[in-house]
Order: sequence, then C-alpha cells, then structure tokens
Amino acid sequence: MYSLQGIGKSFGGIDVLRDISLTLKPGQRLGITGANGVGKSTLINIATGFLKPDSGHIQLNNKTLTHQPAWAFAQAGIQRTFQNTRFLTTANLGEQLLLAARAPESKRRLTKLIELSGLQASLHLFPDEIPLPMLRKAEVIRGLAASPEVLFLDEPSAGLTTFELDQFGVFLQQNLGQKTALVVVEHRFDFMLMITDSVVEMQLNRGLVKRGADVKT
Amino acid sequence: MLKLDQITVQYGALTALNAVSLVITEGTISVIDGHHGAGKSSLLKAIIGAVPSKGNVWLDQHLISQRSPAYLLQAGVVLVPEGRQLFGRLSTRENLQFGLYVAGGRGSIEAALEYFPQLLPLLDKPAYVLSGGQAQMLAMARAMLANPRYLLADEPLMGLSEGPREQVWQILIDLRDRGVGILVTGEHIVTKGTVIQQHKIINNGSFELGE
Amino acid sequence: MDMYLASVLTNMTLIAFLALSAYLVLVVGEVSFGQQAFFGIGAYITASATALAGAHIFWGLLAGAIGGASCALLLGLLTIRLSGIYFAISTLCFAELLRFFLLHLRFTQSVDGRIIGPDGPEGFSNIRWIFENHYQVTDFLLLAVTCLIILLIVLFSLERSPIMLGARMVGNDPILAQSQGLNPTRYRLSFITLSGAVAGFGGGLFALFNTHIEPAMFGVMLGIHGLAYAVIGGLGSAVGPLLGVFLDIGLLESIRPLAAYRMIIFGGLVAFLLVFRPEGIISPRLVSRLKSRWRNRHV
Amino acid sequence: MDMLQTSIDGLMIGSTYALLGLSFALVFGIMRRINLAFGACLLFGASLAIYLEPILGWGAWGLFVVTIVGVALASAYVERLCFAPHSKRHGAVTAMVASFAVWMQLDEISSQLLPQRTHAFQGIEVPNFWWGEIFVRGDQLLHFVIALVSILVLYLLLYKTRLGLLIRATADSPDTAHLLGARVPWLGFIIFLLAGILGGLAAFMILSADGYVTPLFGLWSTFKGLIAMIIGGVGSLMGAVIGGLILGLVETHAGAVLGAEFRDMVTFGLVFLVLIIRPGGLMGVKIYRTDSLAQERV
Repeated sequence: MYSLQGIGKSFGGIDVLRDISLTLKPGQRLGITGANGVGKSTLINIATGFLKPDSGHIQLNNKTLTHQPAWAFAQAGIQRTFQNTRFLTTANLGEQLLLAARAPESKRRLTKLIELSGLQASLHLFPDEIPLPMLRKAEVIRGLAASPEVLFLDEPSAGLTTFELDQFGVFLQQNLGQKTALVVVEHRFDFMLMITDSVVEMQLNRGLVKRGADVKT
Repeated sequence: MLKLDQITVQYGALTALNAVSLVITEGTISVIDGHHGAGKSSLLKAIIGAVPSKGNVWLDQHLISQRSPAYLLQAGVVLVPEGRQLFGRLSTRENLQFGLYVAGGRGSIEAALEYFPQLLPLLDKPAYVLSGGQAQMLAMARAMLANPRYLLADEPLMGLSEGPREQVWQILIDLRDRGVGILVTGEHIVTKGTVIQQHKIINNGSFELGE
Repeated sequence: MDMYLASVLTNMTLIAFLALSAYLVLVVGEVSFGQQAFFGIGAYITASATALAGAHIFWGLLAGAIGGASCALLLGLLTIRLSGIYFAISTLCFAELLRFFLLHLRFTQSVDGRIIGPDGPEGFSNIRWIFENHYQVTDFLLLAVTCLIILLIVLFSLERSPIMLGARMVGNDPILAQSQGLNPTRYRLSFITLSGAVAGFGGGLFALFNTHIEPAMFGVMLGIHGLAYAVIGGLGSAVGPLLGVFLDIGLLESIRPLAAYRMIIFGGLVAFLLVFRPEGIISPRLVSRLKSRWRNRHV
Repeated sequence: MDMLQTSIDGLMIGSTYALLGLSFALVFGIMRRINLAFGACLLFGASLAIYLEPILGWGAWGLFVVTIVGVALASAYVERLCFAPHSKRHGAVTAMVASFAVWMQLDEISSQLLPQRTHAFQGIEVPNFWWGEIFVRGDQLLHFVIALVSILVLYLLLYKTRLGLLIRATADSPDTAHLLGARVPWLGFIIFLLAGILGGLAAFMILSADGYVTPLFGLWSTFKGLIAMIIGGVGSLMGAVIGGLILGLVETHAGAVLGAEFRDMVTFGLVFLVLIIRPGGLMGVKIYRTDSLAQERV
C-alpha cells in the first residue's frame, strides 16, 4: 500500500500542488491526465522522492518515506521512468540494466524480461544507437527488474507512433505482474484506457478529480 | 510572409519534427495544436534557429533558416518561449527593458504597459514572485517590446485559469489587428468565432490531415 | 638504462599515481585541488615508517596509503554538502592546512648517528631505505612501475564491475543514479577515500625515491598538475591520466632544447587541444566507440 | 591603540584584496567560471609594462597604461581560448583546466620578458601620513578609495546601462537570453575585458605600493582574489569587497597575535570553515540557494 497524503508544494511563492492525496493498492493501475503545467511532473517528482513536498506525507507499507532521499525511495521499491528516457550514454544498455538488477532474483527476472521484450540484440549497443521505442521498453524493464511496489511512468507516449505505443501497451500489460502498482502520467487517452483501470484528471489548483465511470481511487 | 518549407528536426535517434511546411501571413493567427512532445516547441525553435534543423525558412524573399535567434529578432520574428522563461532575479521592469534593448529599441516601456495594467504594481518586484498569469503577461509584454512582425507564442495558455486565458487571447487578437502575424501553440485550443485563421493539429512531428 | 632516463620515467610513474587519484574524484563528478595533500601525507607517513620505525617498505607504503585514505575520508565527510566550485575550493584550503601542519611538524630522532624525521620547513631528509637495500634507480623504477600496473589492473577490474558504472552515473547524472537506488553520497565518499589511498601510496613511493621531502614540494601547483593530466588525458579510462602525464613530462623532457619556451608552447597546445577535445583525449565517448568497434569485429 | 592600528592596517591591506576579489566576482558572478589564469594575466601585464618602459620612455604613466592594456589583452585572450569554447553548462572544469594551461604559458612568457627574480616597478608614490596616533599608508588608502570607486562604477554599469541589463539577464539565464535574441557569446568577452581592466588597475596599484615584481605575484593575486570572493560570497560584488576587507583584517590580526607564519593558515582555515558552515559565503547565501533550487528541478 502506497499513499500520498495532503501533498503541497510551491515554487517561489506560487502553489503548484495543493493538498493532493492518493492511495494505491498492490496491482492497482492508475492514470493521471491533465493539461500541461498543472503540476503532473512535480507530482511524480515528489512521489518518487526527487522533490521534497512543503507539506504532507508519503508512506509505503506503513513506512514513512517523506523526508528520505530519492535513492531510498528507489531502494524501497518505488521506480520511475523519465519523460525523455534517461540513460548513461557512455555505457552499453546491458551493463546499465544489470546495474539496476543487483539481487540474483532480480537478475533472473531481468533475463526473462529482456527475452520477452526482444531486446537481446540491443544489449551491447549504446543508448544513442537504440531507437526510441526500444529505449522506452528498456526503461520499463529497468524499473521492473527489482519487482517494485510502484512504477511511475512519466509521459511514455512522447515520441511514439500509435502503432509503437500499442505494442508498448501490450508489453506493459503482459509484464507488470500482480503485485506492482502502476501510475501513468499521460495525455493520450486511448493508451491510458488500455493499460489502466482508472483515470484521474489533474486540474489547476483543484487537485485530482475523478474521471470516467469505474474510478476506484 | 513567413514560410516554412519541409522543416525537420532530429535529436539523436528521435525525429522531433518531420518535414513540416507552413505559411504564416501578417495579420493572422495560426494555431498549432498538439500534446506535449508532439514537436511544437521544436518547430518554433527551428524557425528562430535555436535548434539545428533541415529545410528552409523564408521571410518574404529572404532565406533565414539556420540563423541565430538574435538575427531573427532583428528581422522581426520574436519568440515567447514555453514556460515564460523570465529572468527570475531581475525585476519586472528590467525584464521589460530587456525586451526593448535586445531589439535595439529606444522607446519606453510605458506604452506596452497600457495593455498590461496588472503589471504596473509589480514593476519593481523580482520576476520570480509573479503568479502564472502575471508571468505570462510579462513574457508577452517583453516580446511586444521587441516590436515583432511575427510573434511565435509557445504554449502561452499553459497552466493558466480561465481569466488569464481570455486576456492572453485578447492581446493576441489586438496584435493581429495591428498586423502582426501570430503563431500560437497549445493543447486542445478552443476559441469562439473567427479568432483563428489557420488551425493545424500536430502529432509525432507531422501535421495531421484535415481541418 | 641511462640514469637520467630512468629517473624521468620514475618521476612520470610517481606523478601518474597523483593523476589517477585526481581521476577517481573526477569520475564521481567533482574537481579536487587538494590531491597533493594526500600525496604529501603518504610521503611523510611512509618516510616515518621506514626511516624512523624501521618498517619494511611494504608496511610503510601500506601505512602511507591508509594515511592518505583517512585524510581523504575526513575531507569527504567535512565537505559532504558541497559540490562544484565550493568543493574544489574547500579541497584547496584543506590541502593548504595540511601542508601548514607539515610545515610545523617536528619530530626528529637520532638513528644510527643521523638526525632524521620531519623537521618543519626543512623537511624530512635521509629517507635511506633504497640505499640501505641497495636499490639502483632502475630497480626502483621497476618497483614503481609494478605497483602502477597492479593499480591499473585493480582499476580496470573496477571498470568492468558495476561499481565504476555506478560511480560514472553518480558523476554524470546524479538524478538517474538516484532513480536506480544508488546513494551518491556513499559513492562520493568511497571514491574520494580511494583517491586518497592512491595518492598516499604514490606519495610514499615519492618519498622513498627522493630520499628527501619537504612541505614546499606538496603545494597547490602539484595538485593542479595532477588534475590537469587527468582532464587532458580524458575520463574515459584509467589510461587517460597516464597519457596526460606522458604528454607533459614525457614529451617536454624530450624537447629539452626548447626548455625556455616549452611552457609557452605546451600551455597553448593544451588549451587548444581542449577546444577540440573538451572531454580529454581518451574521452568516455571515444572509449565507448572503441568498445563498440571491437565488439562488432568479434561478433 | 595597537588593536586599532592593526585593524586599520588590515582594512588597508584588505582593500587591495578587495580589488582583486572584485575582478574574480565579476567573472564568477556572471559566468559561473573560475579563471585560474587571472593572476598570470596580471603578471603578464606588469611584465610587459616593465619590459616596454625603457623602449617607450613614458615613465609611470607608461607603466600604468601598458599594465592595464596588457592585463586586459591577456584576459581577453584567455576568454577566447579557454572560456568561449566551453560555454556549455558542463564545460566549467574543462575551461578551468584550460585556463590553468594558459596560466603556465603566461607565466613563462612573463619570465621571458623579465628574466630576473625581482624587478623594480616604479609606479606612483603616495605619501604616508599620521592620522592622530594612527599610521596610515597612503598607497593602501588609495586602494581603498579605488575599490570603492570601482564598485560604484561597476554598479552603475551593471544597473544603469543597457549593456549591464543584458549582462545581468544573461547571468540569470543564459539559455533564455540566447533564445530571446541577446548576443550572448560577446558578453563573455566583454566581462573578461572588464575584469582585465579592473585587474590591471589592481596590479598597477599593488605593484606601485610594493615597488617591485616577482614571478610569485601571479599566484599570490589568484589566491587572494579567489579567497576574498569566497569569503564574501561568490558572485556578489559587494560581497567580494567585504570579503577582501575581512581577509585583510583576519590576516593582520592573526599575524599580530599568532605571528606571521600563522597568517596564511588562519586564512585557509577561515575559508574552509566558511565553506562547510555557510557554503554560499557571508553575502552569497541567497545566490547559492537559487542555484541549488534550479538544480533541484528534475
């Protein structure tokens, strides 16, 4: 169980987030949509420990993470991807994936995920030699290798064609596992419906507003 | 006439913009509508020469592709960048003066303030304390002071509530009526009546057909 | 071998330790102007251990490395909140403070009728281990080169392990590193400590080779040279700093006739070189390109 | 009385450091770059002036003009070769190392111009005087006045002119300034030229007071300037002046109480403490925070 309670954040006197709360059960898949500039990225950065909220609490399985550094979030099982994908350009993909999977169990899972994704042929390539759809998959695999509690995807559709996005969605659905909760920040509604079971909309100064009929949050 | 001919922008393996062509005339508003990452900012930056691109940009009869933003500014093509991009540690007044000075203008900032009365009480405050709406007004005012023939406004409505949105539109319409050619980008842009002369939907770096 | 050549080569080998220690700090994304301090501390400790306590060279060098590492760890802990220029300047101050400590360190003793030990600004003379053990310059060169090769082997195996990749990630993109659960502080501290050990070890060898050391030898110019070698050589591989040392000391010694003008030429050349290869000669990009070419040939 | 005299002495020496710190702060505050060759530029200008003196025969005025022009030229050269090519954000280390290489180069050129260790530098002579029971060195009082005038001039330039506004905007956000059409690359050149003129003025004043030049003058200036800037708070012009004065005060008092040999240690100890306790320096805390806030935005 992962929860954000009453999160608030302001930059230079301007409230970007005001009293945002969110609870995720294991295996839950939530989509967050909203116009540019309403604070979706800020929310992801806070939820994954890269920004510290001005107010509110972050908890994972009754353990408080609020003031922990970002690496502690990652170690506790909160993984994320980045809007433009983020890799080191001076090491090959295989090495970087291995770095993320340090436990033997994670390594086995990683090997399996690589097989399923068809990334074997790209393992010895450097990230700037790999096409974007592959990199997106690789980034998800990197996040999933250690069986995280929550995986945050930050605009995974950016730069993908509809066809590539479909494939990416299928891959996600097949490999997320039962335990991992998923949060997708996205604006492509079709994609969101495909991989999530509820969608909330983030609105300026109003926080998360339920959207659609079968909302469970 | 500002004419874009087959503009392509690539960042490494990612093609942000794929052979996009567009004509903007003076005294019109053109809209490029698309979601985050669809290539809007890349297009505007390619026009002013801030990112490397392929293809040609014509201003009237002059080929102006791949020049510097400073050159384009002198030619009258002015960008209002995404996310306002104010100089946070400078005051509102100084941000405005910057707009005037880069274009070599000699006038005063008072004229521009007629359009933006809400900036008056903020003149001596550092720009980082401004709210989203105020910041957008300042960014527009700063661009206006550079005396544009063509104004490229990147996501001017981003993060604004209803009131400020209306105001941004009003200013763009006023500018258009004074003969400025305007290119606006945004996401799900909806306007009433005949505000917009040209509306393009962009997706994955290309314009979609229709509209 | 020519005595002169052997001593130039030995000097290059010893300075290589310093350059490698600067390299280790650069890998985790920081710049240090203070590696000369660990070099100096190592030199003093090794000298004391061998000349005063009569320890074997092995224990002497080990003590020097540990001493350098401890000082570096202390510096790392004190500057835990600093980065960039703030860190760089604090290392400079720390090094100057340590040098000042050495300037006032007096602990002389009579051994076999000779007064030895650190004697303030006069330094530490009569570090006679290589004489007592009848080492020729070439023997010592062999010893130093062997140590350097061992260090390189260690660094290369580190390079192949995830540790070095983690360190590069911390240095290049701390945000990415944190998202992978890597603790940047821990990496920084470990690498700064390791760099202290490498510098301290090199300093120990330096003391044994020179037989006389004094605080003035460990001024900031020494450290900046080490840093410059690492940057010029490039951060792609541990070979980079060695190349930097070779280019400066090696090439410049070979154009001795131009001695008076050599810095005018060389200083300009280095600045010019950096315009075209801002990441150094053996840049991370070059290394990755070479790796992939090698790989393609062997697939 | 001794205490007062020492403090006055400290402030006077400090004003010399303030001049050096100001040049450093100008470059660092605006460009976030460290120019290690700063002192070498000063040494070069002074050496050139002494070298040309018998040829030109202009006397003290010749020294004055050639020193300032020489330093400014060297500074501009350093900018073109070491800083302009590395203007990207991650180029700071490379630029610093390049400036180190040029330091070596300029040092060597200076020693070619002036082969002996010490050379007389006959600049202006300012009489010393007694103010009540306090001895005041005229030359250092003049430094103090020049430091104040320089900061006033810089203030007017930065805050009251068009160029100043462009410079400050570029310092605030180089990318935005570029996007909005400011010609950023030349601004770096202008800054270095300004810092060079200021540094040249400082070099002339300091060497006139000393009456001679040694090859160590370069290293000494770099250190004092850097430290004055760090104590006062990197990037703040007023901070650099105050930092210089504090540095002078600390040095003279430490020298008076603990003896001359402890002077430098106290200085370095102070800087180290300032850094680990107040990383932004005494005046620059705000700037440091905004910098780290900017980094925080993922």
